[in-house]
Amino acid sequence: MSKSERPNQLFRNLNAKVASVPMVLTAVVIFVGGSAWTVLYSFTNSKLLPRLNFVGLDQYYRLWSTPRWLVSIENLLVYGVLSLVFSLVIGFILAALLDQKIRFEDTFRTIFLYPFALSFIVTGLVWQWLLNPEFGIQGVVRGLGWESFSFDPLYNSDIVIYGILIAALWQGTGLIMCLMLAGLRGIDEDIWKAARVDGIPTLKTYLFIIIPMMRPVFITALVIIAAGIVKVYDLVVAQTSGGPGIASEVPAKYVYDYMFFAQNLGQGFAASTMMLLSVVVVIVPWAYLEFGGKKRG
Amino acid sequence: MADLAVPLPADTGSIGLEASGPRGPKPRHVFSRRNIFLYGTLIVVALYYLLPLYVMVVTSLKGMPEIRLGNIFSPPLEITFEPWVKAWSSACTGLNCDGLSRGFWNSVRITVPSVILSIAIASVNGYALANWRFKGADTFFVILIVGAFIPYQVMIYPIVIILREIGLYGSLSGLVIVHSIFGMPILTLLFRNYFTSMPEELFRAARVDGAGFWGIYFRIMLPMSLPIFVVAIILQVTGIWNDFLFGVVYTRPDTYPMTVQLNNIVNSVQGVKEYNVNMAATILTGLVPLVVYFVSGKLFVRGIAAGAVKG
Amino acid sequence: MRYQIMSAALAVTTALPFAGPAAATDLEVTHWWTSGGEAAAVAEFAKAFDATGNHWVDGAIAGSGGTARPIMISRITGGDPMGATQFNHGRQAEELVQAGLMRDLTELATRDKWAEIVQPKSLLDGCTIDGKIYCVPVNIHSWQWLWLSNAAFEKAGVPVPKNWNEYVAAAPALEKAGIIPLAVGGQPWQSSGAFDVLLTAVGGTDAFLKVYRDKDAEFAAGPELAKVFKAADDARKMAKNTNVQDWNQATNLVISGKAGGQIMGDWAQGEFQVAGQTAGKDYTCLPGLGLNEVIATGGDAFYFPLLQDAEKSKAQEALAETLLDPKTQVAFNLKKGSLPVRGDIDLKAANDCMKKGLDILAKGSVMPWTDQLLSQDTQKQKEDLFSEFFAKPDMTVEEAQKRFADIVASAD
Amino acid sequence: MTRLENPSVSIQDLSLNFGAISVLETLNIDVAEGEFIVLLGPSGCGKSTLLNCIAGLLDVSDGRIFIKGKNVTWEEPKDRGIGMVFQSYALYPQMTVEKNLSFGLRVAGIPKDEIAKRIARAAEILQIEPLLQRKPSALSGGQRQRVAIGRALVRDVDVFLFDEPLSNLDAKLRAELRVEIKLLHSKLQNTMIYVTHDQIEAMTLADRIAVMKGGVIQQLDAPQKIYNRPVNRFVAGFLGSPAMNFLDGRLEKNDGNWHFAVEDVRIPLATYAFEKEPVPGAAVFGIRPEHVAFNSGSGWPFTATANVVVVEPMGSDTLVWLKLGNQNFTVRVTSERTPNNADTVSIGFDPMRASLFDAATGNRL
Repeated sequence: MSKSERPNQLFRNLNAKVASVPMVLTAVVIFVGGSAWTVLYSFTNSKLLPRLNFVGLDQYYRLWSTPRWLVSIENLLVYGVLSLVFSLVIGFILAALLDQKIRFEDTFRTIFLYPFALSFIVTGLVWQWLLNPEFGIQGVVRGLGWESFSFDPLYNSDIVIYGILIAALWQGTGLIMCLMLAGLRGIDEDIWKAARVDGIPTLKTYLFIIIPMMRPVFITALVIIAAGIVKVYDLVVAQTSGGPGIASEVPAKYVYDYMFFAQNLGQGFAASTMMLLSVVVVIVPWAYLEFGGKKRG
Repeated sequence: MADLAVPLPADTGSIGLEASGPRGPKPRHVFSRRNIFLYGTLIVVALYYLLPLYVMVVTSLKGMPEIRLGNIFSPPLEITFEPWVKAWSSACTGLNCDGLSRGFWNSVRITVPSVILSIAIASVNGYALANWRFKGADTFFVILIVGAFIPYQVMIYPIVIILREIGLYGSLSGLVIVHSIFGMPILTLLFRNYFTSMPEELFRAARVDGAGFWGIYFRIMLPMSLPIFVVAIILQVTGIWNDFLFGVVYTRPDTYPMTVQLNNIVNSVQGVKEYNVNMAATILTGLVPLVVYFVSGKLFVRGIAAGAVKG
Repeated sequence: MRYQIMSAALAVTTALPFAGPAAATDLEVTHWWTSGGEAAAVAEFAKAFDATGNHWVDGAIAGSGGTARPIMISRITGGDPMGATQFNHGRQAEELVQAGLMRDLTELATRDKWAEIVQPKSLLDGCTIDGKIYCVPVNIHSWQWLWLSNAAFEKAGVPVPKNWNEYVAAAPALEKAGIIPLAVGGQPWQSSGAFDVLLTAVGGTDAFLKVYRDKDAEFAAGPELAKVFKAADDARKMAKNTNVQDWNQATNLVISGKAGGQIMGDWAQGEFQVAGQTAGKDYTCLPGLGLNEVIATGGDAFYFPLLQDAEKSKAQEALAETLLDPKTQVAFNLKKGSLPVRGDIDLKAANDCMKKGLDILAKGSVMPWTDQLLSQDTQKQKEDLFSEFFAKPDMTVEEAQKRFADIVASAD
Repeated sequence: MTRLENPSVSIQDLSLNFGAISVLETLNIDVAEGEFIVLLGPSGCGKSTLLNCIAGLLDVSDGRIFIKGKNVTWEEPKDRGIGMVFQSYALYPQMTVEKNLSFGLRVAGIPKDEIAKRIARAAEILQIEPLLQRKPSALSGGQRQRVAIGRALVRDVDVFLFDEPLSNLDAKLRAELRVEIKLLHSKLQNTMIYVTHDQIEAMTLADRIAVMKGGVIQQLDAPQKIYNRPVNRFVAGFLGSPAMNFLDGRLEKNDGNWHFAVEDVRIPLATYAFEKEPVPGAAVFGIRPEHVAFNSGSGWPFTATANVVVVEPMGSDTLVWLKLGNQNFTVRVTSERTPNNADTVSIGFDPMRASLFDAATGNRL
């Protein structure tokens, strides 16, 4: 067959290509272009304004010898692992509880989900208020007579990250629960019947049968949680501003502070490049496996 | 499920086999251990979720003297709506003392076009990716998904430059474009998954019937996509309404959205922090997304099931 | 950009025929003065500017300079400049000026003889880059103040201290009475600023200059600074129970007698004033912590982005004149609690504390402040260090000093 | 292969690969005007893929497709003059039956009265007039599939494509609709290409069957021919239920006569029609269960004894599972002649009805 008979490949599916222009532009210009631009300028000593004055890896040497950056990384790891685990576990347990054909399911679901409608700024403010040792939970419990009660995560460097975690879980688990509930509802009733006939205890059915079947749901949930973790910023700003001291700093805040407060774009770009790098290392292989090259049956 | 314990039926006479054995519906107990555990857990967890809202509402209805004295959980002795009025119409930032009211309309003007534009783009993208795959589409999609993870801070500066170059910096349209860009990855993923989960034969049948790219989109796919559109609208309304970073970086004070005004009011401490006004302002700011949730919660769950779970 | 210039030019030509003498021009002014005293002060500017027939569009951004500056800078570099904007004069706007984004005010300054009226002279130096003037200083803010609550000391049964050392000695008594000895808000700049004040007070002006102007890292690691760090350690212990973030909340602790005192700049005075307190009776102020009475000539200044619109440019000039007008200066600074930038005006209405400041100014005991000497980058690193130091009791003084010396070594 | 004179559909050297995976390999089929062709094969054999290529829903890698003499290889589906019926019906859920039927016509901009005429005709043929105003969700499976057929019908096309149209229906409905499709074909006399994995559908409906495996057409022939003279072991095994009996053994020539030796039995092949002159060696002997009888005396060219393992009564007839030596063997007999379990029976058949395959290639000998 001579290939010359084929219509021009460029114009095949032309409408689909035209419709994809915004996506392609966003992907190429904003995400790739913006990232490349950021990486390029991370090798410069740009201060307030971006300038192509290259200084090699200086910004990176400085970054990795800055205590605040190291604290930020550590916080992100602690926060990330815990929020991943707790979000999935709590989200799943809540969904499993709601899936027991209970009464008032709608009410409970709405209660668990509503914080998701609120912004991180709002969440941060409310929990800052609730965790305030003077008139928040600690103050109230002490007022009830338990004088030695101590619960002041936002003012204790060692546990401040857990104070943020509490607020983050409050805000985010509802959505995860929703996903999990949808996943549970998608499981064939016959599976449950089979497990019941086989006499497998409920817990074991969940652990060994249902959860493995819900792999796609867990992956979606994982993506949503993970995307939130890397970006955590507003919540910290609203709740603690990184304090006490630098105990609750996170990388995204380091980037923002050094780019804009410290007017040291180069340093901020270097930090964001490191974030970008870790995102790419973790996400790209997964994304490609999940979305790339998969042919439809 | 929760019917009261059914008494064993009285002996109705022997039919040969054991006459007093179980018969009829199995008795169930409202206060079975399982139910106590189930509802107990749910109620405790629900309290944890409701506590902040309760504190917000209660605090916003108290006067400042009462806040200073009392504990945050006690209901207001004397209900006052003054904090609400103040938060809405007279709280100050600098010299502007018109509260959140101005920000509310700005938020509406930002949210409505952003939601429409971002969903329009993402739904067509998702449709093209699900049904009209062309060479390289997957690569762009992967980039887009990875883009969902990029911290916004990385992008702020390049976008300032891009907006400046196309002359949209500081304008409402600029902000609408920014919201559409950052809403694109997650929305495209949702729509793509949803359209992929629809029977492909439907799409094939429509092609045999002669419908083209747009014909299939508008006449076949759109009418079937209500659940996923609801999800997208909820996600975008809440996301854009709640946005702070873009609102503050890409607009000017007279077009500041409500969240920025909220932050200004909360952080413009004049002497003592007016917690009641702050709480009222906080609730007012969260009201729109909350209402959207309460109204369409059921559809949201269904849509999530359709768009996020499969694929 | 080009379109904007064109449309701006178009706007000028079409607007000209209608531009009568009374035409009010809206000028957007961004600043981060949002606390009670600050807002009252800035209202004076707005009032005076509106009186010139123009209109002040207020663009307050709450938070602090740290929150507001990035937004201002993005707008200027993003091609959507405001009419005028506040910065701390010094090095914050340096690069914007170098990039040609800010308006050169030299002509106006020469005409209005700023060089003669602005006192002390160093203020104008802070606005001068390559011999050209780019900003209008509006006030002098000095950090070196200790604000003490008379009520708190009365309650603790100790006399109000006369200097830092007496204050440290009185701390246990305060603590016993359930009073926080020293209020330091959680925002990083507060602990960092408090350290700088201790450095001038305990170490002396020369030590301050050696570290920050000469960037002498060896000196910064030496025994003289160790003394200062010892004082900072005292301050840290005294402040450990402060559970507030904002500086004015910390000030409020002093006003309400919950805290003994606060190391804070003279802007804290505005808060005392709004609360209706009188200097000397309700509170005591000790410039230079009672050890080294100097005034640092930091402060606020207004910068004017380069605009294409002729009307707005004219309004900018009107605003610049208004800012330096003697009457406005008095009204503004009284409310703000800062010192005026003109030596030729009489502040009869000034309270005790302001008078103390004016006296020191008159004696010529002035020094530059970190805003003029250090880049924002270095200042931020310093803030990170000291906020960590104040929040983390287990961080040793030696470690802090070593890290401080490292920052000084790499400072620019 | 032989080319038809004026084929309705002609597929020439068609290939399709996804990356390195070849799905269809150089296929050639000509379908005559009005012919009913069934593409039959196990799942994954490429039969649906081939149909989608004909419909234009998949782009081919190489080769050409002609419909009505016109090269449609790069045409859009709508321009190929085809109608298609899908396994899942693929009715547009938000449209009524009438709208479903008319959608394609409305897209093509056909006048309203013409649309109404065509719908009326299709509805009459398929007896779905009372359903026209209903939504698909209010229809039973059989009704839905009728509507789906109707959608192809109203397009007034030359070629109908069916993609496993009956697979989603229960057994009873399937049988009913099978008959209806056959009637429809005899009424309309259109060319129909029908994909299925169900051999009964294939046998009952087809003028010719194309048995496919691994993207290659194994045999294209009339149903009886394929049933009786399968070209290879795969085709022989795929068609027929229960499957053909296969005995592994050797082809031998003794005393000038060919025999098939399996264990200690020797089957004479005097009546068997070889494709070409055979050579001795390993071979497979295939015989359908219904071509074997329980021996009640002589008269069969071949007889043997075997042990009964299981007896399956099926109503009209009975399946008997035997052991012939060590090899499994099935026989289908009428119900009256049912042996008991564990009986020893003697069986007989005529090798004329058998099929011999090369042990290595599987090709018919």
